[in-house]
Amino acid sequence: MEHTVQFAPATGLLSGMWLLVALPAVSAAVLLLLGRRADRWGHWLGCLSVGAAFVLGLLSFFALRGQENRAVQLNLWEFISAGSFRVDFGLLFDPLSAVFVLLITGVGFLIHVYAVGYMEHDEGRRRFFGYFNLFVAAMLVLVLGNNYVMTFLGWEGVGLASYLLISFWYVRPSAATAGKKAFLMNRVGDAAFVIAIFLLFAQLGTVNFDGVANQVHTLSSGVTLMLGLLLLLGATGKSGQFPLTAWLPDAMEGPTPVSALIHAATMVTGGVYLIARSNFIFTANSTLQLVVVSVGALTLLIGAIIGCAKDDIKRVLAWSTVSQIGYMFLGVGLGGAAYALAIVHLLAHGFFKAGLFLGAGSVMHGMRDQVDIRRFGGLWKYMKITWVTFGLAWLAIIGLPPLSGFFSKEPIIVAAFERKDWTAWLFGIAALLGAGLTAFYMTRLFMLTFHGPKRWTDDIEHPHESPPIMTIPLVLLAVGSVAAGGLMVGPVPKWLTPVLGHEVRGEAVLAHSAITILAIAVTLIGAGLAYLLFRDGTATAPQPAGALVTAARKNLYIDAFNEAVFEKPGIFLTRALVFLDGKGIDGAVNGIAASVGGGSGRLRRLQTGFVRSYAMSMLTGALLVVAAFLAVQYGWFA
Amino acid sequence: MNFPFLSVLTVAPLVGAVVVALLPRTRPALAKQVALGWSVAVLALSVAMWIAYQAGGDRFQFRESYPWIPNWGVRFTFAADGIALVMLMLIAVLMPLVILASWHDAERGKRNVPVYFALLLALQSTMFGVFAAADVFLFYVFFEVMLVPMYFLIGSYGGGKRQYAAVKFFLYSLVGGLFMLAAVIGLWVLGGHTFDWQALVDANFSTGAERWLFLGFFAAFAIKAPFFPFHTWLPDAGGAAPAGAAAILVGVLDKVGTFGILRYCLPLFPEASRYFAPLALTLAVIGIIYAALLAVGQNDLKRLVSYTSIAHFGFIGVGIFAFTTQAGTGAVLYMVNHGLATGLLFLVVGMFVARRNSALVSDFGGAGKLLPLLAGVLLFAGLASLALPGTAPFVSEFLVLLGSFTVNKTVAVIATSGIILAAGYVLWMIQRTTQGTVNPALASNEGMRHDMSLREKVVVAPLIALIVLLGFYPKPVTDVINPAVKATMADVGASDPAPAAGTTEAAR
Amino acid sequence: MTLTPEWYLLLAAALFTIGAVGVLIRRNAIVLFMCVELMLNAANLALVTFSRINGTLDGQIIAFFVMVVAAAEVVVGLAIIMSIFRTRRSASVDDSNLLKY
Amino acid sequence: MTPAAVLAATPMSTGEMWVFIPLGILALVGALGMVAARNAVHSALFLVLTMLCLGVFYIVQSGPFLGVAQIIVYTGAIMMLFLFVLMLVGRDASDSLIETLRGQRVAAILLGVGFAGLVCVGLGRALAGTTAKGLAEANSAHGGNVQGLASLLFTRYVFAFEVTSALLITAAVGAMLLAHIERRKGERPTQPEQMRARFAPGNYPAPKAGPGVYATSDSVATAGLLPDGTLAARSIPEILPPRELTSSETAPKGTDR
Amino acid sequence: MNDLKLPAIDYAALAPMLILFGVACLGVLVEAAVPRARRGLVQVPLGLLGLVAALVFVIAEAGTRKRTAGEAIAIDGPALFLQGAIIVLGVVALLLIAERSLEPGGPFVAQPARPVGSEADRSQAAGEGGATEAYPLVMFALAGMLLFVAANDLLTMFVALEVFSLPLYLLCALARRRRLLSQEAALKYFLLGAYASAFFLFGIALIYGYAGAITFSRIHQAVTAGTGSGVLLFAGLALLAIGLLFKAAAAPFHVWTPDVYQGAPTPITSLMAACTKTAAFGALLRVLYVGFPGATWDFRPIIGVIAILTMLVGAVLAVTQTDMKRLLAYSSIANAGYLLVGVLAMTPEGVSSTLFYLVAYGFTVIAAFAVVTLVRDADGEATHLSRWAGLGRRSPLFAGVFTFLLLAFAGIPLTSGFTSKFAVFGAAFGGGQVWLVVAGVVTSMLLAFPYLRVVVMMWLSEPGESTPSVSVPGAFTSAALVIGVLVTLLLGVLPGPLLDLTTRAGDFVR
Repeated sequence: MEHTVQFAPATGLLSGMWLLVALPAVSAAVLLLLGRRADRWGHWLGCLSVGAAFVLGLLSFFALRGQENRAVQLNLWEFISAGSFRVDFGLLFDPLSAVFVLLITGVGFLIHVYAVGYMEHDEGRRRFFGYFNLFVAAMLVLVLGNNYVMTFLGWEGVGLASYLLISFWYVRPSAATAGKKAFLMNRVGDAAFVIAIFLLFAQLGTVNFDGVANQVHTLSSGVTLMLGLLLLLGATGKSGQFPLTAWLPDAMEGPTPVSALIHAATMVTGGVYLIARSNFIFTANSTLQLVVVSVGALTLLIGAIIGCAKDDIKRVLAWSTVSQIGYMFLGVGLGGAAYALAIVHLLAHGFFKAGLFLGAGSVMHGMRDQVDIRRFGGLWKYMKITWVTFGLAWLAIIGLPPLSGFFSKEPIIVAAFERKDWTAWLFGIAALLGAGLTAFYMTRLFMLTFHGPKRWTDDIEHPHESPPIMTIPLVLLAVGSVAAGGLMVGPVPKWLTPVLGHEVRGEAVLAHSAITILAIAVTLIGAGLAYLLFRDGTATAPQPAGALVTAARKNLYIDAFNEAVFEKPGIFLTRALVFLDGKGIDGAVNGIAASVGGGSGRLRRLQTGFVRSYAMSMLTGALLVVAAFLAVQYGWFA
Repeated sequence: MNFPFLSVLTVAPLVGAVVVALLPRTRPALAKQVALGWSVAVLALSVAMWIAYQAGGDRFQFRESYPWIPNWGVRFTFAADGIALVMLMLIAVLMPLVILASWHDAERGKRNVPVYFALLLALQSTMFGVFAAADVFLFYVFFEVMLVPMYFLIGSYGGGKRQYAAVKFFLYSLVGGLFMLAAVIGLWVLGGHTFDWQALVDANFSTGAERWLFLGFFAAFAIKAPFFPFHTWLPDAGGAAPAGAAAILVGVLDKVGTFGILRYCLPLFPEASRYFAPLALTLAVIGIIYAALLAVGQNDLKRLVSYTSIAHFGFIGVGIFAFTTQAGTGAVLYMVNHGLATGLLFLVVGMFVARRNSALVSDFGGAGKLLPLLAGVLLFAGLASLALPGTAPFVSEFLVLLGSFTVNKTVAVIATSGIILAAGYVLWMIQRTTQGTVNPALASNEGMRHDMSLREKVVVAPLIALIVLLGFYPKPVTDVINPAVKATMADVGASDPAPAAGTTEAAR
Repeated sequence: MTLTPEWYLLLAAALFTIGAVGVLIRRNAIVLFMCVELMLNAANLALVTFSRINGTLDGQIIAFFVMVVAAAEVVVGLAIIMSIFRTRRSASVDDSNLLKY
Repeated sequence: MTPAAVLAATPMSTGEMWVFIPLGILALVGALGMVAARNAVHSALFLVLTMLCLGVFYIVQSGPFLGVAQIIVYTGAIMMLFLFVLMLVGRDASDSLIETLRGQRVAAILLGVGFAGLVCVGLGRALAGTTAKGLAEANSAHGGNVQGLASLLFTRYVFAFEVTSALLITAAVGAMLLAHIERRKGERPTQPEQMRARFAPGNYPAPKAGPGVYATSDSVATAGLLPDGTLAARSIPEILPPRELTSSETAPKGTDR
Repeated sequence: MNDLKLPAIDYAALAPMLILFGVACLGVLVEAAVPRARRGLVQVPLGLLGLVAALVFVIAEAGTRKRTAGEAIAIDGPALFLQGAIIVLGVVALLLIAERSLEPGGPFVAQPARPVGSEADRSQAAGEGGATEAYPLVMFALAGMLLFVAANDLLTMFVALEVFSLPLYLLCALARRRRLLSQEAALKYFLLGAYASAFFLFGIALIYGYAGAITFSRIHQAVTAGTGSGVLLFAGLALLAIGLLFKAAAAPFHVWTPDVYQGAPTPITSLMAACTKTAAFGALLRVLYVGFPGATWDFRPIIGVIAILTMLVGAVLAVTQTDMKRLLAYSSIANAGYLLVGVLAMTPEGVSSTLFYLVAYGFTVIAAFAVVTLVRDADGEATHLSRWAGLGRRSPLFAGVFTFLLLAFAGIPLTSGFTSKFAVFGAAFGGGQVWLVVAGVVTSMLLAFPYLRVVVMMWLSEPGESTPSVSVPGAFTSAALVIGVLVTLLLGVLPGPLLDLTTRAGDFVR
């Protein structure tokens, strides 16, 4: 790709795009700094700021459409400058950012509104909205930054918000631990990301997107591979992909709106954004693409398999998210047209996964925070709106036409089959398999929750529907789940062309229609199987299961692996070092001191108090001095 | 502007110290107010100096020089380059806050209150001197004298093993200082019996002599900074010192070490600096990882913070010895930011300790429930300490790693892994102190019923504001630092590597 | 066999050493002091001999001064020993070892 | 030229040799004897022997004045002082054979041998074949040994000579200070005072009664009995507590059994 | 014969010594003539006046470079400087000696001849006026020291050595309290001093044998000419050095120091620590710089080793001392090592830095001992370290002063301890003796520990029941203390003038 990337300076309405970030940021600051004084109206301020940002985003979007060069940047101030290194606090509004801005602010707004109801009885609601706004601001920085450092700034910002929100109920040890785990695993990815930035600067002398894009062809393939792998590792961290996947399910310790917004719709797709944004790097190296595809495929299967075995409604959805983001990685890894497809899937996923989470939240809201799907059943009678909206999202995610999931997922499967060699079969089949598994676990979830006999305990006397402030966002998201896919699959790739390049389709190893049919077939098989198995509910106690299911229940031993390989040795190492520091290094110093003291104590015994001893030491000294002088005289030392 | 800022800044706190020390012991409140007012006045003067400083002007500004000991060529020469300026500013900013934060510290041990504040002011005076000196002898004098007030602050007003810690602090520093003394003497003799910094920079030494002299200076600075493996005094000192003093100790006083390397080791002994750079880098990198792991294993909040600082000093060391403009700027910026962040961290920890009368992590647990605001500030300080983007330390850490990556990838990558560990120790600390179920002993503690007082808010607010401001807009500081770092790198004879690939036009 | 004046010196050295060793061996403070006197005498012998060898009288003058000095020293020393003896009823230097370590 | 000056010509004349060898041996014997003698007085006498020998050597080596001074001042005066003090304080205090400091003797002797060996070998090597100039010229320059010494004493070393007076004053002051107990006025009561005190009211001027003497007890702590049978407290020294007699002691003889 | 040409004697140049000798003799007469009760009143002003007069003459002679009294006395820069230093330090020490308010009757026993523990002794301890014979003795000692540093031949040096030693031996025995210790100290000092001077004398004999003369210029000629036997030269120099190093308290000839410093009356200890050291090093400088510079390369390594050993012994042994005076004694030993480092530079800077060090150290050490005299309980001075615990609370002023002095000993800047160390190390470095500088630096580290321990004791420990009070010092002690501390501070902050002086005074006449 030899065309030069150039960002035009922002003018007109777009020069106000800093407000996109500023609105939620200021709101967050107000909410967090004012403290209890803002308790009464804080949540509304939170919603308002995001809503305003959404409106501004829409306006900016339209303004961008009117621009000839659809990439507009706004350098606010010099951020970091030293020697030849210089980055600005600069924002970039281009088609990719625009799409993300709309998703973040749009879905974000809905979830904010929903959270007003969901968090109504929580004493920390104002704090919650502060964090939430902070998250939106950071996420907008992530997607609006015009250089890698800005992206990283947002990247870490969302990490922080995620941490804060996961451990929002910090009094619960599990929540605190989960937050810490999320932050730490993200940090691993972040470290890789930041090293990638260093590498870019060392190689190219710039970290701006345009500069990198225009010079990436000068890099050797080894450097590109390294760069890509580092970025990928960063992306996997944020997106909960293999190998940094373990934190995402634990992140469900946070309040449900958090799961919906951060750990389903927006933040976790940051990795996808990063790879899409860096498409010029990933496209430049086919090995790199293979790695990305492999990560995507592997993760989508892992997520799906584990999702089948989980009984916690939010965990199932979390693993589902892992799996779906796997699809997106698969898409961005495939390159070419699939970049846009991944973004489409991302957007669609944003709608239906948010809907699913909010629905789950609504269920929990009505069920006294019960999350075990084995304890649900027959809820469709009690919470109709939730049931309907959840059902639509369910259908969307399993990819049943004509709902959005079909339009977003099926092209990725097709694209997988369009690879050049035998890997087409490998990844194509993996993608298909994933679709089937998705259908299975989502159907299981849906059936167990809303249908079949009621299995909840008697203390929940009146399962009830949520208040309108929660259901209205549900409805809106359901609409999105239904329609978004179909609406976007055409225009969005075209819209993204300036960023991601022109659509170049390869030859699929199978006919397009065959793949479509296969995809629908596996979906139906999966869903049907689940329906058959779970239409009558399930046992509320854990059942003995085969090795695979046991493994799946235990997250395929990923946590166990982490514990055995990183945590335990780490603790041991720490303890060993504490010992070493105290007894070794400090001990050495203290030892010197002690030996001086001991030597002193022993030497002072020579001062016996007997004058004759003193005389002896003098005579000895005299003898030695005279001997030494004579030795010098005779040249014995020479 | 010809106002003798530097000498006045050095003397003023000393005068304040004398005034405060002479106040009657029976009127502690008066002493506090006078000390606070004095330090604020000093701050105002420092701000004036900051304004008067011309970022693009001469390398050394506000130069003053008066004869002192003509026989030895010693002069009272004060001059500040950008590096010194920011450090002076940091001292001036921290001191009023520390005084305010230490409002009740001295009373707890039934100790002499005016003397405590007098010691703080005296310490400020010596620290001003050490950063403002442009005469090697003068620098050495302040370097050593600085120990005395700090020694008494730790030893008389500290907690825990304060005697042991104070003696250890003093001896360690003195040992380093004496190595430096030997080197200073050598420098003086070999450099033509002058102590003038500029003259010594221009002097030529034989390779062997230069290396030995470098080692003499480096030993002092490595102990002061402290670098692995000379660090073991810091956890003891930091753990025993009262929180305010610890904030000063770790936040500013130890920076003399890294400052000294930048100001003395590099320009005076460029060849030796390059020769020993691998050694220094190794020590620094080991320090980053080692201290971070140790920090995880600490059960004492103040010791923990001390260990984190050792890790941070490792970063600064990496930045200095990478010999690139970015890393150098990062290192200097790190010195400032770390002063703010760790200062804040120590002060907040001090507020916790003051309430609980214990610094043991295991004595806390779930404190966030009782003291949400204070816990929030602790979290913020922790995040700043782990160099979260958006806080000031991020910029510096980023620059350090970026700059060192261009010349030494291995070091940079290992150092970068330190940021993971940093998250580990900070979050682990946060979790064990403020999160989780509330420790029953804590709930029944009288002190834990009161969240931050107005005084405490006033203490932390400026620091938080500065950390955030410099996190997003470090330019005011980097503008001052950049020329100085560039000049230092020129002194040491290092130039930034050009981008390995790519066209030069694109680099703009 | 002829002897040269150096033999006086050797004798002086021997006497000096005997005196020096005597100080280490004897315990009676007065005898100790006599050993010192022997050393001074040995030095005197050496001085006188050197005076002869060098052909100048300075050596003899020094020896003369030494006698004067020794006389004064003896007085002071014996006074000190006396005063200690009055208290301790002992002239052994080994008994005076309160000051040590 | 005096005979002594001739004698001092290098190398030793036969006559000098015959003086040197026996007296040298004697001097050594004296020195060793001084160190070895257990009795301090013997030590002193041994030292006198050595000093006398040295005095002869001085004379032989053209130093008649010094030789005489050695014998008179040193041997005569200083050593007498030593002996005097020895008689005063440590006459019978002979050193015990047991060495209190472990290894002191052996180490001392080894050190001595080493030191002597070092110096003697060094001197021997250094001075082998040295020719002595002799003092004939120097002595004759001023008309004799005594005159020569005098001229040096009052020219070149006059200040040192004068300063020695300070030494002597110091010695005198020191001896006074440390040895002389001054009875100050008022410390010792005068005769009238003593008398007045004796007859002062409340005192008992007559001789005090002796302690009681009984066949069963002749202890001075046993008070005498006054005519009325009570104990006379005055009859025993003040520092002794009056001893109560046991019943058997007070009982008449022969009644105890 | 019979026409003795009396040598030209420059009485003005000799005046300081003559005055002090005269004052001493007058003092003896005063002892005889003035009633006991009033002797002190006469002696103290007499002594001070004498010292001041001597100082006036020293100052008046400034710039003189000559030999007088038949080449026996050299009046030159170092001699005058050292004489001035000894006089000034002597004045300060005399102030301590003259103090009578701390202890009824002063620091000296009234009648030293009284057996310890006798009835009379107990009564005199209670407050009988101390022996005023001490003043003439001090005067004799000081006069001897003045002569010692000006002596231009070995005989005069020997006589001077004895002249100042004998009074010191006596003074050591005069303590009012703990007389057994005092007498023991005197005995040890005397026996070992006599022993050392025997070595010194034998050294003189050998040097005389080597050079045929005993004036330093003639010795120098002989050394540079290289005639004569090296054995005589070096064995003689070695033995000579032993005698001087003994007075200077260099290892292994330091053994007497701790015992004597501890046992002697504290004011006398301060006199010894300040003035004796000055005199000893003055003489050592003259011997090495005037008599034997030709043998520099031969003796430097050996005395260098002694210097290192001295610093080490002083530093290491000070670590575990439990008695304040002993600790200061070991510190004084270590300082002798530092002084040797300066001496061994064998350059003009070596001389001037050593002179500077002597003055700086002298004032500090006198002030330190002055504080020691203040810390007392019913039993006299409380010198055991444990008794000093918490003194900072009881008496912050004196603890602060003492801390300042300890910091000076430790060589912390802005005290004379630092500038003087810097001076000698700088000189040694300039003289190519880097190894000595390194050793000096390393031992300084060790030595810091004992000082710090005392500081910890005073400030950081809680006062115990046995913590004695600090007596209010009388005018004399206050004056001594103030002078000592001020000079310590002044030489730390503004050493320039004195450095000027030492630089100008650094040239020996040969």
